[in-house]
Amino acid sequence: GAQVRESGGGDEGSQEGPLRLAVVPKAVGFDFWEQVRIGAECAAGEAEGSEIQIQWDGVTAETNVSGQVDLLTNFATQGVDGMVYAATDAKVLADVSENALDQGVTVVNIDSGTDPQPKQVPVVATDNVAAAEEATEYLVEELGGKGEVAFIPFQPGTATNDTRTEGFKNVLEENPDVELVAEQSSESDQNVALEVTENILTANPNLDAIYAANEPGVLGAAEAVRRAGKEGDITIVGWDTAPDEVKAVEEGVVSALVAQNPFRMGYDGTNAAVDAIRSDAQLEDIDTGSTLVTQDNLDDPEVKAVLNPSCSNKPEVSQ
Amino acid sequence: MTDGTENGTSRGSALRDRLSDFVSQLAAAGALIVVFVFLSFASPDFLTADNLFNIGSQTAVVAVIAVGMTLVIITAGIDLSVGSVAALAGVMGALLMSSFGLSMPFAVLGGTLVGAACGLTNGFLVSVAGLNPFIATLGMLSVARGVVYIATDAQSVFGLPDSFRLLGQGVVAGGIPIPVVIIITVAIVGYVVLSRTKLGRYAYAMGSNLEAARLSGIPIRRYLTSVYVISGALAGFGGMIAASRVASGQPNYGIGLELDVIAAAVIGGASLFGGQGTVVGTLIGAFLIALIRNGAVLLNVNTFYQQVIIGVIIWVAVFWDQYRRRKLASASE
Amino acid sequence: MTDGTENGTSRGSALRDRLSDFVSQLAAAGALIVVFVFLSFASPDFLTADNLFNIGSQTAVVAVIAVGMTLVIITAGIDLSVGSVAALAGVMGALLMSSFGLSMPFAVLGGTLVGAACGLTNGFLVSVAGLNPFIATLGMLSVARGVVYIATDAQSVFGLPDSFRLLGQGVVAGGIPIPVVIIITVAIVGYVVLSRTKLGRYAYAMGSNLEAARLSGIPIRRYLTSVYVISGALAGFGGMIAASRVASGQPNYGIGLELDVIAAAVIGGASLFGGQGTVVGTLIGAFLIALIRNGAVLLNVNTFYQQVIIGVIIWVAVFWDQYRRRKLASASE
Amino acid sequence: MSSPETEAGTREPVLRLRGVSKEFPGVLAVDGVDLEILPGEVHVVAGENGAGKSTLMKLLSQVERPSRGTVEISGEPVEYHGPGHAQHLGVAMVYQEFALAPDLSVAENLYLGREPGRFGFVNRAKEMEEAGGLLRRVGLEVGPTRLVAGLTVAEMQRVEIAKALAIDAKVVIMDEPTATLAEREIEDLFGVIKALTDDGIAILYISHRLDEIFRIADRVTVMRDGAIVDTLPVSELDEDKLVRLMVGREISNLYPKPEVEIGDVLLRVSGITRGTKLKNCSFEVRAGEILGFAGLVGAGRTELARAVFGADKVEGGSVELEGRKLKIKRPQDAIESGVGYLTEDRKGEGLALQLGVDQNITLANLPMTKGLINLKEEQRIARQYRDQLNIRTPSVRRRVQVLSGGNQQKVVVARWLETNAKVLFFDEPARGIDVGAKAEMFGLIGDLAEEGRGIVVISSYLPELLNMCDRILVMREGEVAGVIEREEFSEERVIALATGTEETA
Ligand SMILES: Nc1ncnc2c1ncn2[C@@H]1O[C@H](COP(=O)(O)OP(=O)(O)OP(=O)(O)O)[C@@H](O)[C@H]1O
Ligand SMILES: Nc1ncnc2c1ncn2[C@@H]1O[C@H](COP(=O)(O)OP(=O)(O)OP(=O)(O)O)[C@@H](O)[C@H]1O
Ligand SMILES: [Mg+2]
Ligand SMILES: [Mg+2]
Repeated sequence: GAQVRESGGGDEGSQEGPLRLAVVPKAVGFDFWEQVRIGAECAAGEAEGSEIQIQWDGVTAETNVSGQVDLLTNFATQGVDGMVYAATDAKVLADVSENALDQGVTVVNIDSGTDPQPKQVPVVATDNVAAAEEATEYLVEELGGKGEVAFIPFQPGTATNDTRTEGFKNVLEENPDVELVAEQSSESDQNVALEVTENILTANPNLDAIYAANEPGVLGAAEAVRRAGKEGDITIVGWDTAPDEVKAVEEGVVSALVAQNPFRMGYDGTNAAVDAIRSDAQLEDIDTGSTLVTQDNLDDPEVKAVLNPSCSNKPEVSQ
Repeated sequence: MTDGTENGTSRGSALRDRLSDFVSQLAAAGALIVVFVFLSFASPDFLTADNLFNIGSQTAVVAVIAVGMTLVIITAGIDLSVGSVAALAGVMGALLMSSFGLSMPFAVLGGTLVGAACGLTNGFLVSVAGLNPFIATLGMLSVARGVVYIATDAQSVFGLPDSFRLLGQGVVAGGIPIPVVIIITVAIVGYVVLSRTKLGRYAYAMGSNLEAARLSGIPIRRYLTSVYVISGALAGFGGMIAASRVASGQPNYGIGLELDVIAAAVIGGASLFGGQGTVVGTLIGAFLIALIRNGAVLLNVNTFYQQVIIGVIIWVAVFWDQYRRRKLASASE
Repeated sequence: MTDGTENGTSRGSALRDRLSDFVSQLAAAGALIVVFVFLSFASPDFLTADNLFNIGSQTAVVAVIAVGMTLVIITAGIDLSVGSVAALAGVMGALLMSSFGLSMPFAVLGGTLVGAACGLTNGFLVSVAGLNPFIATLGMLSVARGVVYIATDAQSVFGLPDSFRLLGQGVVAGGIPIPVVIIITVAIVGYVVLSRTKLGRYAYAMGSNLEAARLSGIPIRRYLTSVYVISGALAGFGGMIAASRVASGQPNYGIGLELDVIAAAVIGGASLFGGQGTVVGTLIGAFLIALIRNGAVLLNVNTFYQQVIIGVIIWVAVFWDQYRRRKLASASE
Repeated sequence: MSSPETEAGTREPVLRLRGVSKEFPGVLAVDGVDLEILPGEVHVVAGENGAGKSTLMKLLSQVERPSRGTVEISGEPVEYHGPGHAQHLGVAMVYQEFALAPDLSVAENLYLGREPGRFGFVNRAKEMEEAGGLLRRVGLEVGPTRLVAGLTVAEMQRVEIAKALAIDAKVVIMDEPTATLAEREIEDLFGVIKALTDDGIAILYISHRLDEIFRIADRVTVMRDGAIVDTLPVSELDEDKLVRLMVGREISNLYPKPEVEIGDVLLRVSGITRGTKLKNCSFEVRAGEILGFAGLVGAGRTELARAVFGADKVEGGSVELEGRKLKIKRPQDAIESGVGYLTEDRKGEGLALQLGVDQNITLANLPMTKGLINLKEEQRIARQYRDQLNIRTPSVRRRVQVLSGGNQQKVVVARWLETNAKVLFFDEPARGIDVGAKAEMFGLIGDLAEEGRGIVVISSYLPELLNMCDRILVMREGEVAGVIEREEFSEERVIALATGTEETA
């Protein structure tokens, strides 16, 4: 008879000697995840005792859920000691975590956890919905509670996109005078973001604000607003903190950015995994927090550390 | 003219033909074997039951869809819509279970039929409306993706019965993965269709010379449409396997999948100009891609370097394969 | 045989050929005109100078790259690597300015040369190593993307001089966007190359019948390689325009761009089997796609429905265009 | 023609081959050939299909690289550098399978690879002007801007010839240039050849038509199995001797016409009209009858057959088979009703080049058992025709692409011999087939007639029609100009009808 396959028990007990940790982002090739990698490598470099080897690998698009499942399965099969990963799909990846745990692999989630979340698996993340709400409230405040807003999501159906959308829409519901007049995806491509924003501006000459859910969206929107000569007239609030986003804040084109703490996610996530493997410690969730970066707080040292993290200048967990 | 010598040579050449067929297919497998042997030495984790099991099930989706793609490519067509169609079928099949309570086999059938319906549209556009296959299926790529987003609001479909996991994650008879059984079954059926049925023969003929096929009395429209229906159905079935592997219907599934699938067929010797392609070759292509991906992870190659290496290996593998085939062809014929 | 009437018919048919060429290009524009007129009525914002400028600049990247793609497709080839190559060139060009302090024109030249180098590799793989163009450029798609990630650690390249914005955002002579000037220039050069030079002539010949081209003594390798070099260079140049539009080098740029570019060429009448394709047709295809995208946003069509609508419009536009062409062809025969 | 044999010893050969061989997988296509071609001579190369004639010519035009041996041009040994080099050295070739790019215009094809102009640009005005002159020289009345794809096979043939003339050549090689030409065009071609030889240009000429060999040849080289059997001045040859040298045996009857009792009308075609190309054409075919279609190139014979077969749409007319009116909209309908059509353009419309000999033969009538193709039976059928028509191939599973021209033609013929059609149209069936196989093929066509089927043979080679047919229908400018009964057959009558110099009811 047919049955669902149980993975064979993995080799256990490599607590001594070098550790192999797989660190898997939602997708490679984005600034945010590069910060995660730097954090993870920093933690590995600082770890006392035996050598820690980081295996950094990921799919190329956040939408490639089954690709991530395959990748993590391959890592578990290969017998890594721990996996630190960001789930592209909460429910789907729950199984993968369970299977890995069965094989004796320590698992830590960063950025996005699974559903259900195994109790042995901690989540090191920002509360995306809360951060999105905070940013949107800021936006509403800037508008004086009234106006036309456009929304630039990037990939409907992905966890990151949807939580950021959820927080945004929660706040809009409470503010009926702020009207959502356009919603066009950037497909995580700055040129596409630029084009759709240009076209949105054409169709909505009275637009007051734009909420962009990730880096390419913010940069594309800022560029379009600049080009239309509407810097300052249109409030842009968005996510991520690439150098040119920050520069746009300095110039006043962008009003506020949600800064997460990807470095911290990589750093804390890796440390948590190492602790768990070495000492069987019961792990706690860690909120890496978020910061709303505006022209006013740009020069604060804590904000600076969040914006330009490095092993020697670690950002603090901010609230 | 019908003398003994002639007959003698004819028997001899039939044998030679069969032999050279076999040898040339082995040659096609050459690159695959080299990569396999290399990985066996390079990574201690490679040649484990678990890992081979993983590779087998991970290849299933691409392999199944690539068999349909091979058929389409043989007719000098192309099906760019397989990724979107797989997503649509997977989601629809999942909805059939979660919202309509259908049992697993019927849901799988349902998903496959959704794929077949997309294929029928493609086939109609190509063979009746006379659209270029690239355009017809490019349109479907967009339309099917739109429909799946509309149907689900881009949300994954969960709440599927546990039995559904069997398709993509099950094992039979002492540990053979069901996806592997599916690959073998689809491959055998595909092989028979291509080599022994009118549909297969006409596919080669249409791809080699459409006008000659028409003037030989082949009902072009019917057979061309069938080819796209089969490709759609296999894309739908592949979508159901993918859905089962993650126990959910994913509206975002399969973006860019068409390139992998077409690459598998082309690496396996199918010609985009039609008239050439085999199921065995395509499977070899699919496994070659899967092996390279798997090996890169096992050897912990940096992701960015992985992309470079995958590209280079594809070049080398196909070049080497062509080179060997050419040499074998001249030696054994 | 050589009587007056015969001569008359033969001259007549030459005229007819030229006439039907012209008319069929008008027909190709038919779909474009219909969409244009529709949008003029449907959206008050459509027919504004600003919007038309936007459309012009938005089309530039696809249009420029599509001219190179047309040349490749005419030879019965394909270039899947244009998206990755555009990203690589854009990033390299940006690095030349930000890290090496090169001035804007040299950086643009540098980016273009990076593209040409990728094209040279493609051309070598196709014409000397004998790889299928699909495989050769699929490999390059992967390799170029890997290299751009390695070179930048997947970080966008910022800090470019303001002068660089000119390329994608500047205007000349009282408000004509530079991207539009670029489209026109590339189109004219492309037109001349295709219709007046040996390279263009040989591209059609090689795509129409490679063996005939060889038998006629055309140096296949050299010309085939040139075609891929040109496509690569234009992809690189397009990548620089894209980088200039957003004033940064984006390692993630252009994923999936090849489908848009190929679609533009195919909608414009290029045949993936070679021998057919024109610059004018390709531009029409590029603008048709851009118009549809622009219109969808202006009319605030839901993103999901947009995908369905874009797919259907591509079907209808191409079908209608083919239908008109066929009618014209039979009428003018 | 001049008589070079008298001065052969005194003139320096323009081309000399020493021990030249060419091997293909499984085939020694050319086997140690020594040959000298003299300036101003017409040198015919004859031999069975697959004897190696075309391959030999391709070695001269540097399309193929010799496996062994050397080629000398004007006394200089030449290195292999590809076809462009051979053209440069003054070797022009008219290919059997046309080397034309269908998507280019006639003028563009004529100068392909040698465009006038500088700096990579093409001087189109000059090209156009010179193309007009070349086309006039070969008597082709199509505009230089016409796309080659729209030409008939015969027109393409002449574009090929014109293309060879465009080169300032010392040697012009012609591989079966007359296979698709009718009498009138052949005369034109011979005129061109005469003019060339008068200028001291050597002509290498391959043909399967015995009569024209005797008309134009100065010397004849006969090949068999890749090797040269003999080279003789034409004065030392007669038809029987030539055939014996080629085939290695006597052929008693080139046109084995069976005595068949002609039965009832099988096919009645009335009032077929298609644009200006077919005007109200009617005819009938009886059981056991072989009906010929004659006419000049472009007279509409092919059009008429295609119209009956449903390959093209028609505006009017009806087709009856055995008294039943047929509704033929596409070839499939025709085949299902029992009407078959062998196309004149074997490459463009006949063969699936990537498929094997066997698969091409069975394409219109697959042997099926229990829903699957019976591969054994398929092999049997293929072998049977290979043996009957003497198709030269190492194996019946070989791709037809690598077969010699004549052998490809035999494969298409075999396909239609294998169907159960009651009425069969053969459009130029003997195109490029050697004398031996032609006799064999006409024998098989005769057998079909004996079985009570109706046969239509379209041919531009009058002796075929005059010998094989019971009646000949002559077309002119899309109309049926007249029908001649066997008793009244004569070349003059056919030509008179075809050219309109005589009206017959
Ligand atoms: N595919 C085509 N496109 C354009 N014109 C064509 C085509 N086929 C035939 N014609 C034209 O139609 C006319 C009739 O050609 P058809 O082939 O029927 O004549 P035919 O008597 O069979 O001559 P042939 O000896 O060439 O077979 C010719 O003038 C030819 O140029
Ligand atoms: N490219 C090739 N590959 C393999 N075999 C070939 C190739 N070209 C020719 N041959 C074989 O070489 C032999 C000689 O062919 P060739 O074309 O020279 O014959 P031919 O004398 O011109 O015959 P025909 O009268 O039919 O044109 C044939 O058996 C043919 O199958
Ligand atoms: Mg020949
Ligand atoms: Mg004809």
